[in-house]
Amino acid sequence: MAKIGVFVCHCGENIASKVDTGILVKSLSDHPGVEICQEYKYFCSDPGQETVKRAIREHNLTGVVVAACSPRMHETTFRKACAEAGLNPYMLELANIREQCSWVHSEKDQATSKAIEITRSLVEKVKRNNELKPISVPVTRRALVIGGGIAGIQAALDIAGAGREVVLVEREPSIGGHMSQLSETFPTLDCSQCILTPRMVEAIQHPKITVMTYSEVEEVDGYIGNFTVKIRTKARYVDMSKCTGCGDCIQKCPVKKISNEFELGLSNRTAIYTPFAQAVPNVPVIDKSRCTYFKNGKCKICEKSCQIDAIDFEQQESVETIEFGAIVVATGFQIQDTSVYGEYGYGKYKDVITGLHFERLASASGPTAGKIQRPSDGKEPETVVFIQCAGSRDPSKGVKYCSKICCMYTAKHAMLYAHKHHGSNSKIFYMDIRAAGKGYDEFTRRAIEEDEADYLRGRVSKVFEENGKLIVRGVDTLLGKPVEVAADMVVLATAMTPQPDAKQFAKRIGIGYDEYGFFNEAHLKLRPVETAKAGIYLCGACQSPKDIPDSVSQASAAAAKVLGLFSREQLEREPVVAAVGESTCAGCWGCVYACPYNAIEQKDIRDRNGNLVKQVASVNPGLCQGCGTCVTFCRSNSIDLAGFTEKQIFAEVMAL
Amino acid sequence: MSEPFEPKIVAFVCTYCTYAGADLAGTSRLKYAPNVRIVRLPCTGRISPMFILKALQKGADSVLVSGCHPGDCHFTAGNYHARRRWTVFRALLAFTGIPEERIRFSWVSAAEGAKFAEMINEITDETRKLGPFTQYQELQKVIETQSSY
Amino acid sequence: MTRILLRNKLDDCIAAWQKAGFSVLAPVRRHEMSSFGEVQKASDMAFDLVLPERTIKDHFFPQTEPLIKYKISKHQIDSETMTPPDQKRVFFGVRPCDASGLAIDDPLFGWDYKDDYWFKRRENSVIVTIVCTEADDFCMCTSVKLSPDSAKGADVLLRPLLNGAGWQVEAVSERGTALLETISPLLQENSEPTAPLPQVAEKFDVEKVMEWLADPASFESQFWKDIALRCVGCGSCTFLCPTCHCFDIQDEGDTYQGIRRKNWDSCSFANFTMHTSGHNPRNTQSTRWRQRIMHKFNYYRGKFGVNSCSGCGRCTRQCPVDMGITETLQAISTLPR
Amino acid sequence: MIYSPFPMRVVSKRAEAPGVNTLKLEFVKEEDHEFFKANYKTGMFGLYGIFGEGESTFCVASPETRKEYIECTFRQSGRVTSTLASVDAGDIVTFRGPYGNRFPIEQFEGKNLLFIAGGIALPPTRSVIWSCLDQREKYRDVTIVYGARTVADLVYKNELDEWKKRDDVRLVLTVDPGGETPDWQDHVGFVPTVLEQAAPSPENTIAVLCGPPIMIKFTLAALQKLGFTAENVYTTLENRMKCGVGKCGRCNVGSVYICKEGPVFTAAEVQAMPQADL
Amino acid sequence: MGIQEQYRSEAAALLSSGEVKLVIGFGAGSTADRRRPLFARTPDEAQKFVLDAACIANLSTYLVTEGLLSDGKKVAVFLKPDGIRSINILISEAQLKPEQVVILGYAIENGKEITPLEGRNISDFSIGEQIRSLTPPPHILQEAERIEEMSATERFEFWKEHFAKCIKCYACRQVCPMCYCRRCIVDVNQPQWVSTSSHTLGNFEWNLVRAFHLAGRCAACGACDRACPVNIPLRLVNYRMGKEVIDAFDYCAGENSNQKPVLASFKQDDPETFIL
Repeated sequence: MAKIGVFVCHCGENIASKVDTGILVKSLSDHPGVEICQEYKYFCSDPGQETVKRAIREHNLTGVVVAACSPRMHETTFRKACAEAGLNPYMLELANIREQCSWVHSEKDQATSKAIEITRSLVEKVKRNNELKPISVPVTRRALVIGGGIAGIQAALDIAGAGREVVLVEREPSIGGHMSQLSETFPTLDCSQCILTPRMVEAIQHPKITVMTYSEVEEVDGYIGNFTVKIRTKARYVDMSKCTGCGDCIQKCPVKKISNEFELGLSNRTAIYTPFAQAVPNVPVIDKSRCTYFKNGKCKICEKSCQIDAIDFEQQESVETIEFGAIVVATGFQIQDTSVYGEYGYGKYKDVITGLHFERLASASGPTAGKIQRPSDGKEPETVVFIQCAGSRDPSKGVKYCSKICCMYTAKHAMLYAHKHHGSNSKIFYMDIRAAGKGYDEFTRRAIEEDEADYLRGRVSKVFEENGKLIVRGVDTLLGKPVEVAADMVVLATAMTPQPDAKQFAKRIGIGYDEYGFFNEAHLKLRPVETAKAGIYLCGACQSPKDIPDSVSQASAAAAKVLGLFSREQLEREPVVAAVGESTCAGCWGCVYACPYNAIEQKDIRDRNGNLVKQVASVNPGLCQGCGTCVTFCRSNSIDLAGFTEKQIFAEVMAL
Repeated sequence: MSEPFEPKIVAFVCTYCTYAGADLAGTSRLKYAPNVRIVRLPCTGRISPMFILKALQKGADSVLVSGCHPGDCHFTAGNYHARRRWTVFRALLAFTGIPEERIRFSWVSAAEGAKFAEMINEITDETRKLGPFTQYQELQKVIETQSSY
Repeated sequence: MTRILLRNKLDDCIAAWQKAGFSVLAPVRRHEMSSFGEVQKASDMAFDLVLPERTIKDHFFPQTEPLIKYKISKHQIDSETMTPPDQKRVFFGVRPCDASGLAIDDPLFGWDYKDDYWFKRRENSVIVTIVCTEADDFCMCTSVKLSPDSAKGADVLLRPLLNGAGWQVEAVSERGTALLETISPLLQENSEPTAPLPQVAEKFDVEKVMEWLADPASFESQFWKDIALRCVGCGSCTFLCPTCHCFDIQDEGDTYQGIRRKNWDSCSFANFTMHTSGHNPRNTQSTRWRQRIMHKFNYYRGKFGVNSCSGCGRCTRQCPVDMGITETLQAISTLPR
Repeated sequence: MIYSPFPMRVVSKRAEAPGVNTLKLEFVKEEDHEFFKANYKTGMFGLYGIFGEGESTFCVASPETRKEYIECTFRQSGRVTSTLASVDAGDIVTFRGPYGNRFPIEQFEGKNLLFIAGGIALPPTRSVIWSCLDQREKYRDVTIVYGARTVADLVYKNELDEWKKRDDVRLVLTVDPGGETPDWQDHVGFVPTVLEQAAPSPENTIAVLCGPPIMIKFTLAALQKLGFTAENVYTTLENRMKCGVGKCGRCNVGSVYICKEGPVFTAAEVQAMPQADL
Repeated sequence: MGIQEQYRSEAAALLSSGEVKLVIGFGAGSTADRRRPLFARTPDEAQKFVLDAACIANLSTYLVTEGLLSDGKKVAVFLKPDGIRSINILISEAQLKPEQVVILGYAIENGKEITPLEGRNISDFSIGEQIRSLTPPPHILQEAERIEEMSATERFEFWKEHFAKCIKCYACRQVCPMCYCRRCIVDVNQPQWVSTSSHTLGNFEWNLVRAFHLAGRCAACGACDRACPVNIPLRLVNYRMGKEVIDAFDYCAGENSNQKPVLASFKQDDPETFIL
């Protein structure tokens, strides 16, 4: 019969103080099939593992139960030990008598008897474990990077730099993301476009990178190493292969008064347009909803103006299906809709703007060519009030979390304003100044000390217009006094929030997200760039608010993970997969419908002469992730899940 | 006085959420009633109604079935399937007189150690109030003697 | 002059038997089913039944019976043989066909190896048969050469009085004589006429049937395939048959203990003869129906000199698709020779 | 009581072929052993069991000349045999029997014996073989023809070697075409063909033939070609059984209860059974 | 020409034209009020068909007989709306090919009148509306309501008494068109989830599993109930399960022949009020 070794760990005092391990050992020693039962202070230690290995060899054990901590903690450790001693690593179970027993119960006899029951039932389970082998799956060594902002670009460049193919998908007509909208960047005040543009160009010119702009990921199928992704590319109506980016068409386009999204409405654009001058690729798109031809069937001025016939009104959107081995999600963020703050007058007063508007005003390539002018009348403001945490750290109206970058960019704004406008008067309402980062605190100090930004600690309660001025009413909590500032412009440091469709997107590709819609990493501290779905990685602000240095370093980290995966041709996976008993399968296809991974296919059973006898379900072990939903569905009990078989669970329950 | 009744509770949980939540209760040293025995499954989708029947046969006074919150399933949809099965199975049990209070279903995430601990306490208390599930346990006892109708 | 038992003495009669250590079982209607069940008084009994839905076989060869109790511990398995309760029983109001069923099965259970479970119950039981005064469309005792007043398997035979007031009483075995002694004060001498027996038509010529079945050529006849087409393969005819005796032995328990049980099984079930190799000698419903008929009217007779059918007609009465022995044997007896 | 088995201690377990094991069992209780000694004859079968799993039927593979132990050889397929295959020395299993009829070996005395077996059907044959070899002087020529699908599938390899070495036994071994190993010295071919080549004389010879149905069919034809009569060929039948004692109603072939009237039959008796019920 | 004659000649025509290899209908039974399934392979045999208000069995169960349709030929079958509903379910569970089934549809009005149903192929019958509004016979409904009103203890006792009678003859399973599995869960012995012994515990397990396996798949034909030789009101449990899937998931089994199985599909907003 089975020869099971049971190893009871004291975990120092963690277990032994609440579970009488002596009684546990004695009780398990008397359990049928238990060949040897030992206790030790720390079985996870080297000598502890050695004890287990020795016992396996000396007693020819057929299975091992380690009564210790959670399998989430040390299953891998002891599986390795089993394998080293010549026992199939899957002939092991961990009886969790720490997290789920000694740590949560106070009465020693109760904890002891519970520990006995837990261990016994796992002995019964392990008796029925089967020797399993990890599953090998081939790896398609091509990566998909979703999102062409700085994080996506960085990840793509790093992966491509190591010689692996990358497809970079961006839903806007140009890559660049939010960084392309910024003016100068903290803490060095180098021009955002100047450092970003070379990266964008490098990406599009890289022989290993295929940039797909104006494109979206529609469907992700498959699993680590073997994703099949459907990417939909919208029609630009401009032939990418012909267009030289001369811009003649844009010049001629008669529809000129379209609010420019890139400039946040601070200027206008035409119906055929590139989002910004440095766009990559530098190929315009026709905004079908605004184009006169598409609306009325007449115009085609752009077509006439194009000397190389690059305009193509017949262009259709296209869908491509591409195989990938890994996916990096870098879909970025949006800024919170600040209109929820009615008291700040955003949307009501033209001169109440967001930080991003200010970036455009301060940008040399922006609508004012870098001059700080207020939107209402183009005057240079004399007094500017900056309101920090206009959305962040505000559970009642905004978001609970800190958006992390606002302290820094507000200081930068004050600085830029001071540099561009002599006699500037910046008043900054803040809650705390969070300036942790290399050169960050020095930077905010400079804003205060050199550029005379006036920091007022407190919340603003109301902004209203009076005599052509914006009256900002708030409290200076340090002085404990109400304050009122008459400003010419108010800049709100709005919160960074997930993309509006982040949750739907996460569901589409099968990754988790938090209550806000930021994507979940596998482990906040230890696996920050992986998701719970193997083979999908995260970087940038889609995971949490981040500044550029953080986004870039996370992008490189994600790229390193991808490259680690791509360093192998084959991938080993846990063999917890389902299998169908073909002789009893009735072919009702319920499992096929139930499988979340489309891992179950229909298979023909033929006799020796090749005649179709019946059709049965068949599990593709490469696709199966081992949830067991099919097993539960199957009425004839014809499917089973390795590692959690019906026999194992039955035995486990019947021993309770 | 006889010994106070200590209910036997069997819990079927998924490893990614509720099992992890129970671990969290442990690492947070939250104390809860020692009456629950956990059977770990990969996903709530793997939890078959048969498990519940067998747990009752083995003398469980209450059964808990628990997994990831909707939308959080590690396997994306196992818990949605499970929810449907539970809805139906629960109706069946109720109709055949197996009290609803004895079969409990919950969503407990990996972060909800406290919820897990509280819930176990609550189920234990409530089961203690309900008393042992003698009606079902009697069926098991009589099979020793039961033969003809 | 014969002895009679008056209906109004039945309560006293039950009390007397109980006092003598018997439990009394009689036809009852409980939970929407008629069967033999323990009674305390005459009013518990259901006398209006032509035949209860369940047979008294249930009480001799129960649907599930514990054989052995076992306990599993390390290096050791303790087992304890379980025996039927040592309880004397009177079965009152058994129909001749049901009583005959017991007599038909006795040789099978005693064949070389004595089935202690059957015989312990048999020895502890006294069968009080009441002859039939009514029959329904399905009764067929006469077709299998029994009769509505057959004493086969009975210890005491009761014949209903014409006036309905009671029964003429006759002991037909020693056990019966002994039983009647326990109630002798309740019996009286009387020459009241008894009710006439019902007319149960012979539905087939069983001799002809047996002859055809004994012909080796009949085994492979197309007849079986045609007649069994509509059989759905349930076990209701076998389980409600007073003579069907097939069973399964199953262990049931948990990690630590359990019970080995003898459970009814049926030759109608596809798995009944299935080898572990997957080979199944009787792999179609027609071969299984053939087995049932052959067993009852050929093989059993060859072994024990009697057909394994007492003509109760339950197989047809309860069949969800209106099959049954009667139809099959009628068809056989009219087959062209 | 009728269905109560004897507890048996496992003395040893031997792996014979892939999925095939032999258990050597000893009686725990002396009275059980006495009963067995008094009743066991070669050819009989028993129900081997494990409480909690059930019982499974197969022959007693040890000869009637050696009653200290019971040996049984079985292929692992269902719930009971899988568990039986996992026992170790010292474990307790159960045995119920011996049941059924036997090979009438006293009628074989003074005759030539031809044993033919295929694959996993050597165990019942082996019981007769040793019962006769242990009283070698009573019989004349002994020929054993044994074939399996592959070399690995041959069971009782030690004993095959022993028989091979004996000069009072003629052993003809064969494996199906494709089942041979590079160092295989014996025949390659199906049993009926090899049997015809070996051409034992039917004169005063009793044949004992065990194997899967398809092999029996063709071997019987070969034997008849060689001049054997069906009355002089013995075989065993195995059917699903639960009780072993003629009550549970499933093992019959036609009117014949395999458990009581068998498992040993002459080929003539088998041919008289309705073939479709086999 | 009466309806019976009309259907006889229709069946005969189907057979003589070779369109179908077999017609499954009803013939006279062993007593005046019984009808039995009749299998006609020739036009002559088709003359034995009976069609009247006693023809209540759901003959669709024969269509899943192993091997019956494996030759690809067609079979015609007499069906009431509940039988048609069964066909829908069987098609959606890939047990039947719609092109192999010719339906001779009829309905029984007021328990007396036979009316013909128009159509031959399953696609001709749109029974969705009809079966959704179909309520079980009043006595079933009343009994179900009575049980709902009981306390849990009383309900348990009610079913315990009924299940205690069960002899595990599996007539309920064998007559059910939806029980087409070649191996039933109760025949699985590794592990033995459902005890094969017919003691009350084992009977509870069997009957619960049977009901669960039919949840969202039952055509409410009542065959199990009628077949049960010990009169367990199996219909009640099936009715309750059917009600649950309609109430909770707005799913009515057999409305059409391309439904996804209710327990192998889900909606994100399925009700979950009972989940803590």
